[in-house]
Amino acid sequence: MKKKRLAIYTGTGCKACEHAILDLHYQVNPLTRGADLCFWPYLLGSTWNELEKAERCDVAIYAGAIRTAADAEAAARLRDKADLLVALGACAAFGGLPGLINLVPPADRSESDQTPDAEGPALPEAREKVAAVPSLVPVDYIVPGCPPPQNFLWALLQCLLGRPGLLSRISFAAHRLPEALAQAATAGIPPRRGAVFAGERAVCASCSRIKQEKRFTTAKRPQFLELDEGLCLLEQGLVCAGVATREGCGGLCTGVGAPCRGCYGKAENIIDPGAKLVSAISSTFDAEKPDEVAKIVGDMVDLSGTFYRYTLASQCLLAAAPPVAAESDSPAAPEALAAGEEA
Amino acid sequence: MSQFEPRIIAFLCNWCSYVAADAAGVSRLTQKTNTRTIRVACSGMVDPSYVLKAFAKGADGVIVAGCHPGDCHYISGNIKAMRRYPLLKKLVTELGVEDGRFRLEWIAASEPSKYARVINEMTEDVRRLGPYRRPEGT
Amino acid sequence: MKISYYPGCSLEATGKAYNDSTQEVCRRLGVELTEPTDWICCGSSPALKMDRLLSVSLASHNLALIDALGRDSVLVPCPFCYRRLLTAQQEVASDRDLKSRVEGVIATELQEGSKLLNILEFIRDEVGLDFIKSLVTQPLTGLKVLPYYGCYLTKPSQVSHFDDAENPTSMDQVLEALGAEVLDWDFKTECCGSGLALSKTDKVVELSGRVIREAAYRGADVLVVVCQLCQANLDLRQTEISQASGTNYEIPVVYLTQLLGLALGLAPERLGLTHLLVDPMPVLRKKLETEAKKSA
Amino acid sequence: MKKIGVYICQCGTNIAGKVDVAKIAEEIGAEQGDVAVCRYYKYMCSEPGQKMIRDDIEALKLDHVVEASCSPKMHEPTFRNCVAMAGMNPYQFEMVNIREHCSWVSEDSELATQKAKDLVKAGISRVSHHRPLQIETKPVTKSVLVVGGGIAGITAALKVANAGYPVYLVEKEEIIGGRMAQFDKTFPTMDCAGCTLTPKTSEVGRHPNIEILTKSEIQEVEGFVGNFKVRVRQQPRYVSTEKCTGCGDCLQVCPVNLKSSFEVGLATRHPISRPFPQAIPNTFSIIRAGMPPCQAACPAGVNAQGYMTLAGAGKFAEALALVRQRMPFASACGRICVRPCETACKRGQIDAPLAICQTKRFLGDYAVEQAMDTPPPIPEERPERIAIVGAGPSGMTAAYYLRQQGYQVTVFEKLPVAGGMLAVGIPEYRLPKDVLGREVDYVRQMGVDIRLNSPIGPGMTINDLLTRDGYKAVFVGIGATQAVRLPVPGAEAQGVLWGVDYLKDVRLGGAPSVAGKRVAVIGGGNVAMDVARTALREGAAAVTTICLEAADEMPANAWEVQEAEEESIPIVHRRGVKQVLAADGQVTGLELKAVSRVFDAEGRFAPEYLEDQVETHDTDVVIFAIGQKTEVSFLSEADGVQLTERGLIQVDPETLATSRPGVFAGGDAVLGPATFVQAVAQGRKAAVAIHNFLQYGHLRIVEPQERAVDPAVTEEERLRAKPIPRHPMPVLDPATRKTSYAEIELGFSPEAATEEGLRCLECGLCCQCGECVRKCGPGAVELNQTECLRELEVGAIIVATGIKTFDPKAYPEYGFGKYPDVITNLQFERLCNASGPTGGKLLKPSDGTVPKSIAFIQCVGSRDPARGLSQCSKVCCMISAKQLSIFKHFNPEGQAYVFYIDNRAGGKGYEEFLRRVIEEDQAHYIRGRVAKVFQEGGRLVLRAEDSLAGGIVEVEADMVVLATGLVPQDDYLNVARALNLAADKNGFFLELHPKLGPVETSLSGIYLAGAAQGPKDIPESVAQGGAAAAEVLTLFARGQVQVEPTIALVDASACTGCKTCVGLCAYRAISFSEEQKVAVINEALCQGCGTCAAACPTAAIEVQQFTPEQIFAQIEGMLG
Repeated sequence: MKKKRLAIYTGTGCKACEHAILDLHYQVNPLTRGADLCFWPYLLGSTWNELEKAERCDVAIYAGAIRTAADAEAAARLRDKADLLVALGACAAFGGLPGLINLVPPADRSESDQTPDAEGPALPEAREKVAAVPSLVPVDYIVPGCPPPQNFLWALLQCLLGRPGLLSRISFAAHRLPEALAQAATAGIPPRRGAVFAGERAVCASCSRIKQEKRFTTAKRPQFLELDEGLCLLEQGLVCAGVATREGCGGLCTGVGAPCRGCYGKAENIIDPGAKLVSAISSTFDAEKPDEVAKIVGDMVDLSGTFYRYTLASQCLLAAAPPVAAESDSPAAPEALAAGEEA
Repeated sequence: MSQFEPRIIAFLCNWCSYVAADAAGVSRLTQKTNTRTIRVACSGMVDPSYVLKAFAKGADGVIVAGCHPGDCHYISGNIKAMRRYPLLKKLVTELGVEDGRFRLEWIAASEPSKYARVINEMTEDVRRLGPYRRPEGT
Repeated sequence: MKISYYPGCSLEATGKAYNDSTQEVCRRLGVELTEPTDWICCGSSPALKMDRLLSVSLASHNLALIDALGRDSVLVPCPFCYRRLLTAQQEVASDRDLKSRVEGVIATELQEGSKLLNILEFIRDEVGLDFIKSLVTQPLTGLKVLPYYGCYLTKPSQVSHFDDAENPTSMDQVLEALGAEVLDWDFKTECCGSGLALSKTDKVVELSGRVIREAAYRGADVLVVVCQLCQANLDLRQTEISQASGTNYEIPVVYLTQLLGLALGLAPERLGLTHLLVDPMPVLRKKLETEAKKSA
Repeated sequence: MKKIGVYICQCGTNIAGKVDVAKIAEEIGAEQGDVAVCRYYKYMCSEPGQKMIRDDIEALKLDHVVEASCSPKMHEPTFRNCVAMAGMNPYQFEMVNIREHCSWVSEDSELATQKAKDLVKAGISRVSHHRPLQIETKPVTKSVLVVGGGIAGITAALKVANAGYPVYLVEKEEIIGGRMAQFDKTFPTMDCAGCTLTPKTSEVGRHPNIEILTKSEIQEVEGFVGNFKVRVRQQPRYVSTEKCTGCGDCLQVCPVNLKSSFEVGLATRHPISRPFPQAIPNTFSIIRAGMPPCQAACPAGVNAQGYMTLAGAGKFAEALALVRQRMPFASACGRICVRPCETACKRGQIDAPLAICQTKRFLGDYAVEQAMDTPPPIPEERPERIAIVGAGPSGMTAAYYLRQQGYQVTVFEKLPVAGGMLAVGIPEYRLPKDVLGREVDYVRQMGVDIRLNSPIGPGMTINDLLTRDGYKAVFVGIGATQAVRLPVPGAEAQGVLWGVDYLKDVRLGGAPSVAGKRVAVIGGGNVAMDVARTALREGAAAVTTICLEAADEMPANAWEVQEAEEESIPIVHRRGVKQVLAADGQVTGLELKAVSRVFDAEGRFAPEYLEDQVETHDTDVVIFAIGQKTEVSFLSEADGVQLTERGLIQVDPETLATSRPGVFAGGDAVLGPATFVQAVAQGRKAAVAIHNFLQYGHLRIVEPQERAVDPAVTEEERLRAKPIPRHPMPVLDPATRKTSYAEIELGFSPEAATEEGLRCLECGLCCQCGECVRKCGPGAVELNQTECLRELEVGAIIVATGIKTFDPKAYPEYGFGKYPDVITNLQFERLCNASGPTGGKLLKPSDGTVPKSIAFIQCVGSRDPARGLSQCSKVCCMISAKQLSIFKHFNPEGQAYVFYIDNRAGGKGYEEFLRRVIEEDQAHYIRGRVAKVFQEGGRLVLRAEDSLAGGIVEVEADMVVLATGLVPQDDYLNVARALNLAADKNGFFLELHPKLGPVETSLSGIYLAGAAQGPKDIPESVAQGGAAAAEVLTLFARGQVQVEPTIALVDASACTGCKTCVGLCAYRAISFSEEQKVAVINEALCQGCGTCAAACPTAAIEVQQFTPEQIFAQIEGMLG
């Protein structure tokens, strides 16, 4: 059968997402068997010109945030060239850590007063605001996570490359994905556009820790805490974003005692993760008087960085740019479907 | 009419502050016209998302008013509001909402004049601050 | 203590006794009074009625002289001068435009000014009652006194900011400190009519008459004043009042400073107590001697 | 595509006057979208208006309706019914408030219109998210709570009661009747208020359906219309309403006099009283503020106010009896007590505290002098025998009270004398032998067997007493008799003595002589002072006291130190002993070191020294008085009495029971070195516990603690302070006393004691001296009553808390409070009331003569926003008219003046009455404000402006009556808070609608009656009382109320089971299902407050009718 043409690119990001693709272990072969990697600068040194000359590709994967003019242009080009565009990883999906720069007015940003020395390369032209990919170009699929776990990646690829695969290969993902997605993945057909390759509820649902009535006394740092292995981290004073963060990771971090930082973005139902985290945590403050509350709050630092670590640029009501095109329930690209039927 | 007319969303609890606002009306305690009131069952019902939503939709100020601590119609709903306010205030301040745009007040049904006073105060405070602008560009 | 001193015109004439007693007392209290050379009329009536700028300028001229002495505060015994200077000071302070005009007139730059003290403020707050008590050698025990503040000193309250405008008590406190028996009455700030002293004497007789009658009714040995015009009216008119009401009133009208001096052991003559129409000495002697006997 | 109908009300001009309703309607109608129709109308709430909506719903098949007009509190039900009638679910309706929140409070009509439009648009975008909800109904509890027993409340109560429903009538005062009970006659009919009121009150009093709760106030209210739970706090009457016959004998004996609030300060009352003979309840009652500070401060809880007051009344015997209820040894205590009571005495804040202690001493001594101190009769001999170890204060106290209960008590004392430390620890010049002897004899005469020289120990252990000698209980009351001995270097030298041991030896003989020697006493406590002064009397050449503490740090009482210094005993401060210097075994001096600190930061005793700063002090004798300890070595294994780690006896602090059943301990044995009064307190406590133990077999605590009064002195108390200085205690002069043991303090004369008693401020009001208890034939007085909380379940509440009069002190120029003949019009009512202070004769308070002329000053407080109230108090014009005609009735020749602003006589027959008064009574009405009321020639003169004649008038009057305005009760805010009631800017409770809802409030089920809603005269109050009753009866007739279905629901698919919500619900309505791992809400318990919904981090919880999408839509609507 015809290989799907696959383009992979990282804008402003750490490239960990691309490593995640590379990290498909022994499955790199199956991948290459199913995909014709037509554009992958990081791995193959491909250039934009090659992409220009080449025929349309079926799937483009964009990782990293949109920080520079070049990023924006890349996103636009890939959108034009590919039938399906995937935002891969927290940065592409929500703006990610780079998005936090949006808190600082452009003028105050340290780099703006760096004058590149004569021989060194000129700094790329930075956009005023870091943006998530969906806020610039319509995106068909989103795979959150920092980086996304390989099983979700594989599930994605199975869908998009039209390769029905063994459930076992994505077993980890399968029972965390919404049913429709899991089926699509096993069947190797593309799911509805706008699908997010992750769960719908919040991390708590899959976090293994025991939860009790919450009483938040003071914010603590993990390194200073004698951690109770079994108990909910929030109840132990760690500011854990798991309560309002989309599940899918299976509570990997919380499982090992690291509070959730929210790399999957907000849970399905809610409109602003920060607001909900504030509400959930503060409502359970162990305080009846204003001064007691003030004391607890006083110990909590960098709230925006804590509650919007990955999502500031896209999900914070007071800082986000809305996505350009609304999600559509229209079926995916016809040839993709055809491919699916072939399988 | 040339001066800036801020728009302030007021979440009033049904049992104290909303009644106070009505009472203010009955005793014709003149107020600035800049508030847009939303009746909620209890100040403890006000989800911080509402506050952010209001600002995001272009409100220049938001006030949440409820019964005095100890007088809550729902026993302790207002205590929850009291717990949430400082953390939320701290967050929105980080996000560029200036001091004075977001307030929590206790206004009993028997305090119509306090209601009018607070509204007028706040209107002037916000007027001085000018329109609320989300960090530009976004 | 060193302060400036502004006697004002009438203390040079009608109020000589007031002036003398004040200076004597201050000497006794160890307060050094410095009087600005060539001070002029404070600008109180008639200037006040005729021309605001004139009256403010007159006052400001004096204030400038006083400031030039470089003391923190100035004692102004005459209530009329006190109120005029104080008002002018406040007007100038609150009205830049007026200030510059006045400065033009008097050709001097006005400072924020010394603190103006009326006689009661001076005695009660600056000198202090405890200090005075410690110096009393001749307590006025048994002497029935009625404090008469007059209508000028404490009014209007928004100018004077001193004591209760309607029911002042500062003089009562001073007199109590001197050991006198202070009687209460409601005429503390009634008008004696001095405004009409020359134009409508009948009115004066009526108004002063009420004061004197009430004082008599209350059984006062002496009536104590802090205003030379009150003193003049009440002292001077008693014959007419007596005729009008067919009784014979002889109530001494003395200055607070005179009684203070007496209590501090100063000689009556030096306090001008001999210069009054209704001679206070008989009653004072009688009372004070009987007391002396009692205590002996 | 929704079909929404939008209807905007003009409310006459109420809304249209400010808001351009037509414009809004037009613009909204024009906008595309879900709005199917948009109309406006003059009165949407009128039938035609409602019909308009109903017709549209049917014709246009509307699915949602928005109606913009007044507050939903006002008409939401109306319109919900309206749409329901047309078949629409009432919750698909949204009401927008553009009147109270907009037109009424806005100035600029353009801005108001904009605001109104935004609000309407918000309503539209919100309503489209409304879902149909089903309404539940709940039954109504058919009983009513009436708050306030004035004429309004009485009327309402009677009507509801006569309809056959139970009524609770809660009244703050001791009687019902309210203000009307104080009035004399009523305008315009001039019939007597009493004659019209008392039939009503007595009907209330005997009505089977009405329960009167006097001296009660509502604390809080829960629940909703038809199902209220009200918590009422009821102060005790202290007089049983069943037993009291109203004979009034108690009045003859009560020693306390207070200003009567019922007589508005024109007369005094006793704490026990009945305001007037026809009062309902017709029984007497006692006002008590709480436990006075003196009693609260006393470890033994001796009722100091009580016995001081009795002393003030010259009732010394009764006073002593009262002391002995908690302190058997008045004479001793009066000499040596540390006097916490005097420290707490409020009179101390005015001049000096009462000489409580010395008066107590007088009472004890006086009884003996008068030989009237015969032991009390023992009620009933009991068979049980009780052993007491130690004849000290605690032991003797226990013996005293146990004997009073009739037990057979034996006291075992190791020493040859009884009295414990009193006998051997306190020098005679403070407590003479014979005085102590008397106290001991008193107990002995009661039949207590005191065995001296009988130590407990081997051969006679506590165990023996219980098991062998048949004692039923043992009380161990031994003292801290052993001196603490510090291992000071050189302390073994000859001439080193130990504090309490020395004192003991001096008293019992055999103390080493200090005659002619130099003595150094080490210590800063009372014992040190005693030792020093004793040594002085033992002939020491010179005595010096050396202590660690600075003068202000010394534990000794100030007066002890002072007396010592008077006896020329120098005190060296801030020195510690480094070592005792001796030459061949004989003390030669002391090496002293300086003290850097005595107490640590926490105030604990932790001295530190400057070891290098030393000095020597030559002396022949050193006496260490640095503490004493309790010796418990006499206890044996078999006794089974456990000790604390401090080596003291371990007891239950409440009952003083030890680990051995039947064995109790107190005083120094338990506390370590303690004060005399503490020991006595414990002795009594033990006696009570032992009695309970023997009679009931257990150790319940019997005495409930009364709440203490506020320690800050109040204005009334200042006024009560009689101008009597504290009596100094006559003493021997230092020169003569230092050589002998003669008692230093000589004691009070009966006169002094009486005057000290009269100085009491009566902080507790009733002093519980028990005079009335003894006097009362039927035994109706029950001083042990305590306040109680009642929980009432009612379906409706009527608030009729009434008003009080404006305080004219705000107008000092009127001389109220300065001149007795300047009175308020309420005082005037009392002056001419037959049951009033003058028995109905209108007399001047100053000299009791009939006034020839009276001047009335109107609008005192009223209509004066600058200094008083903005409102018109409505009744004052008529009151003055009435009062002046009463005056003319008393004194036809008299002349009345009225200084008024306007004459307001709106009311049936009022104007006619006013005319008649002006014409027939030749009242002189002068239009203008009074500037000043002053005295001239001893007569009151009013100076005023006559604004009609134009000019100043002066009027002489014998009496000036101030027509004071009406203001809300002081505690109106408590009532408002308790009920969540709204009040207007003057503090009057807010009715639902000034025209259409005059008795309803914004809270359904709570109604208003009488002047609490605004100034009113009697007819209006009665009418409103009736109207409120009608509202209640309507509710009862309906029998059920509808309950809003606005409760919280959990979306199980979104719930992650994080349990954030579970702890937040105040109604415990949220539980957690371990099966599905999700939160579950109990709909019956949920009140719909939405706290959980706001907190839920995944937005899995929603409150019906307040869903996020609805709120968001509303926000977008009003800002879009």
